[in-house]
Amino acid sequence: MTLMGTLQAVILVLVAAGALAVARARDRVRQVLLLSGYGMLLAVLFFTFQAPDVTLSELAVGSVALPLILLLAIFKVDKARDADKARDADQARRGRR
Amino acid sequence: MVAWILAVGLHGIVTSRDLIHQIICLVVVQSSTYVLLLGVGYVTGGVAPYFYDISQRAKAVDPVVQALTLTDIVVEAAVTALLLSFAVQAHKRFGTLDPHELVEFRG
Amino acid sequence: MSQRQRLILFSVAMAGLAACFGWAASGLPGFGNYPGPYGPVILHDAVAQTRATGVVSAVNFDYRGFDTLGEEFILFTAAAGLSVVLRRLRGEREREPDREPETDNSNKPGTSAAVKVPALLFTGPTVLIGWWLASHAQANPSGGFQGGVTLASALALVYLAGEFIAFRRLSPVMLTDAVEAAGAGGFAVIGLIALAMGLPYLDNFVPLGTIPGSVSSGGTIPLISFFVGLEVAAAFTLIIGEFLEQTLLIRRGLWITSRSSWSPGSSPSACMGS
Amino acid sequence: MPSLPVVVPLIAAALLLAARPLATYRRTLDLVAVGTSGAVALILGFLIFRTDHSGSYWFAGFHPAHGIAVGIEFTIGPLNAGLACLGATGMTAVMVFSWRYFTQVGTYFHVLMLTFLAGMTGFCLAGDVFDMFVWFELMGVSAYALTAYRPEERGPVQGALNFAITNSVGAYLTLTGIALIYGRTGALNMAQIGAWVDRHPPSGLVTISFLLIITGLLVKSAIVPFHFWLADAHAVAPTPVCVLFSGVMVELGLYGIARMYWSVFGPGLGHRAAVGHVFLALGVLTAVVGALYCFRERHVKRLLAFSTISHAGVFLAGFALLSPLGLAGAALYVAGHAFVKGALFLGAGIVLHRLRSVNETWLHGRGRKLPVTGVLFTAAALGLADLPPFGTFLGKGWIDDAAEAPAVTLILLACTIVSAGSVLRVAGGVFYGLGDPPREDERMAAEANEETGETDTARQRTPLSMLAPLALLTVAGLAVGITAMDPHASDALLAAAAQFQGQPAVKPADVTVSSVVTGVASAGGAVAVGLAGLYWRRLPVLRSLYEPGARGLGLADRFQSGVINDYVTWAIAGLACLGGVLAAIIR
Repeated sequence: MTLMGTLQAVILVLVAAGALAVARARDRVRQVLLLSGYGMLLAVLFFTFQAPDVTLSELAVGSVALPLILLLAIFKVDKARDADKARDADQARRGRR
Repeated sequence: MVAWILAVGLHGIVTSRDLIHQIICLVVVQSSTYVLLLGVGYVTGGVAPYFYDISQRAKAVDPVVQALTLTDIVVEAAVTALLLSFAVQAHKRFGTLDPHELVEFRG
Repeated sequence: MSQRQRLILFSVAMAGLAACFGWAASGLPGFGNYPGPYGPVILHDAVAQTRATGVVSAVNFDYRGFDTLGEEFILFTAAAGLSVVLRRLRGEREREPDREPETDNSNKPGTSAAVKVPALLFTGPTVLIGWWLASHAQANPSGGFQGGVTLASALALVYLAGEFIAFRRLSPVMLTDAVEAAGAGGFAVIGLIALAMGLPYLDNFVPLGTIPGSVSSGGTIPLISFFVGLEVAAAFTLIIGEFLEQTLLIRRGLWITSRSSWSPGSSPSACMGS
Repeated sequence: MPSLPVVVPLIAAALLLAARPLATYRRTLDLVAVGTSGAVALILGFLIFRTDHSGSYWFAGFHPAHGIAVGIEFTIGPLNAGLACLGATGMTAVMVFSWRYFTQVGTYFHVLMLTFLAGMTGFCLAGDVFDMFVWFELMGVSAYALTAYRPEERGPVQGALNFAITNSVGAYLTLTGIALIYGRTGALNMAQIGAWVDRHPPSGLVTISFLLIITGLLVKSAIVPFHFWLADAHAVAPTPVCVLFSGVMVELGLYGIARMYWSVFGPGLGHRAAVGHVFLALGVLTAVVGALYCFRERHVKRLLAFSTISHAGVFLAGFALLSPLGLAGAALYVAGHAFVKGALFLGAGIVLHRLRSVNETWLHGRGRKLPVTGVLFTAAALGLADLPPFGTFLGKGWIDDAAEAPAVTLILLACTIVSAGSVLRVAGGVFYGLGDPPREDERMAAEANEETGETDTARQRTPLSMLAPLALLTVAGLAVGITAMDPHASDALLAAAAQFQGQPAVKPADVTVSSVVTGVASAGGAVAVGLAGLYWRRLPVLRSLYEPGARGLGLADRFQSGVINDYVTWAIAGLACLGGVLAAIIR
């Protein structure tokens, strides 16, 4: 096996493991971070596939833009929950008074 | 390999109790198509299809699959962003992201 | 279905599907033995036909330019759909009577200088890189798409460095929409110009130039790449901006209703660490 | 010229978005949208008749080099141009309808509708598998966004999510199939892949590629067990949009399957009757399931959605007969169905606009003040029941003739009777107050209140811009049937179907006595079922057998659970089964 072939095989295994890690993570933020890392792994894989164009895109989208959007959505959702809780607590406090 | 990524992603979608988690798994499902596309177009020993500083006769990998993958990545970004906005709305309307509790309709 | 039933059904089905996959894969030529003929024909003809040395760009913006047109409009549509879904939410929130009106921005926690300075420093180079990527499609591994995303991240850096207000000032909704429309529409119109000249849609009607790979070569390829860059940058700015706004509105609301529960560690700027 | 049907709506969409500051000039937007879709319909209509010889159009002028396609091809035949034209015509009617339907609307509705139109036409005309996928995705993304057009309610959000996730999974499997077949043939052009497949013996690669490529299309065309999302999405999408979803988008999925089979994979599957039988069985199953769910539904839009599923099964059965007559029948049926189903949805839209509810029980008798709508709705419902001379009866008759199997004919007849009967039950109950007045319980009143509608206030009068499209679509449903009875037209349709299948034209199709009899029987049966549904409390036999919303509910709900996880699981299971069956046949 050539050097390139070995490299590709190693990265393929890493990508497979990465996919599993992303899909199995249960905490949202951790999952997004894993997704970002998975995107980078894919980018490296594409680079060894002689696809620099796709590498750039995958880096830009898969490991930066998408995780950013995802995190923003997650913060939005978590904050909304916190805000609801805070409001509920507030109302409960007022109710007691 | 591709089947593995696909299976892992689909398993995530099927078992997940969280919409955002499902959407991320959908991204994983789609990433299997990139690997497959680039994999089928690969030529052992081929170079990247750019002839700026190398001879045009050099053995190169297939440029078409790379173009297709680029298109695919844009589609992924677009669909994911749209799905996330649905998820944010769902959270606002239902107060949860658990697909089992988003049941305006049954039957 | 219960989770258990679902899992069993899925496992059985997925095993079957995997078997199908294996069956199909046995018909593929081995890895690294791409049989053609599509790729080789393009590799053979591309430089002569388009004067672009980046063959992937030639495929994207010329041979299969019509696909890319569709792809741009998928992004365009997703951004429009996202605006529909999220802006409704925003309008509603603004009308909510129990909220205090938007007040001074001093309420908002600022970004720390440790993030601010590097972010500002990075903004300029990022814009440059984005611009370079978008304008060198015909020669190098680059193109409007990568350039566009990079430009959009430059705007996100602006946000990081300063505040959302600056981000919005740089990317007001109307302007982003207009730029996006100009990018996507411009691409479609380039094709139409060819049609008006009696050529097939999206035909490369601009003189191709003589030196393969130079900035002025490739005919419509750099032109289309530019419009794609415009559209992608605007679409991503819009998408990120909409989500940012959502997060900020919540943040402000939270800030007003209960100051004590605010935790600075989870501000959106933390996400840029990834 | 052939590029215009796709490009014109795209440019119009970009212009409208750029002109968002002018959004106050509402009529201008409406005019642009109506004008664009009307123009697209005209161009397509022109294309149908112009290109009966060779309809190849190469983008960017890249004609095949060394005998190999390097660019993207549009293949324009009478059938696919006709289907696209149907979509554009429906779009025009819908844009006129929504003229006064939404009280408050930005440009986004128009923008999304126009990109949706471009996606539909691009998908129809594409002669390249990847290009087909791109336009399919554009159509999908526009459709998801349109479904969630009223995100301030819960239903649309859930419907859009179920729709988008299920369809995205299907679309990515389609792409996997495209990658697989490209990896072996090195071609994306349909004709070229088809030629390759023709030269080689059937193999696992070809079979599984075919299966994966049609997965996304099976999901889109709501074939059991890929259908669950459809009712959720159709029930909540804005009513004008439902017209296109039910009348055209589902059929486009089926067209894609037929296209893939006839232009690309048929030889690779050996053109075996057994493959046809598999799809025939799927079609019949879908028809039955759709009809049963349709019957027990009380939400009018959902009821219509289930009737669409039932009809999609009938169309698939027509394609699966693998004969020009079956395909011509299915094509005619699709056209007739699109018009009457569109009319029914518009009728439901008017009811929602005026009465602010689509709950059949609550609406009972309340539709009496909408006499014109009532008449048109009833007429369209009869059209759905294959009453001659609506286009549906002849299409169904041809499918029956092609099937040459009494069992299939009988089952499909029963399905039509049940689903159309349910629609007639709605018509009779809502517009004429037939049947026993329902008991108004609290739950129902609450449900009725939840229907806030898509419009702000109930109007005193139905605007002409809403009634006219309804009337036009109903009349068009009639016109299709009357035109198709002309021997020239039916011969042309049959020739087009034979051309689509690459087969020699066969004996001309006629209006047979049996098709007229079947059509009349079907309509009669539907009326009977509708009346039985209205008066079931007075019929002790029925009463013991059928209590709507009571019996069999648990089981039915368990399938149509509204949970995305279940939908995806069922789709994978269906895919695996289909793969197994195909493998058994090909080997």
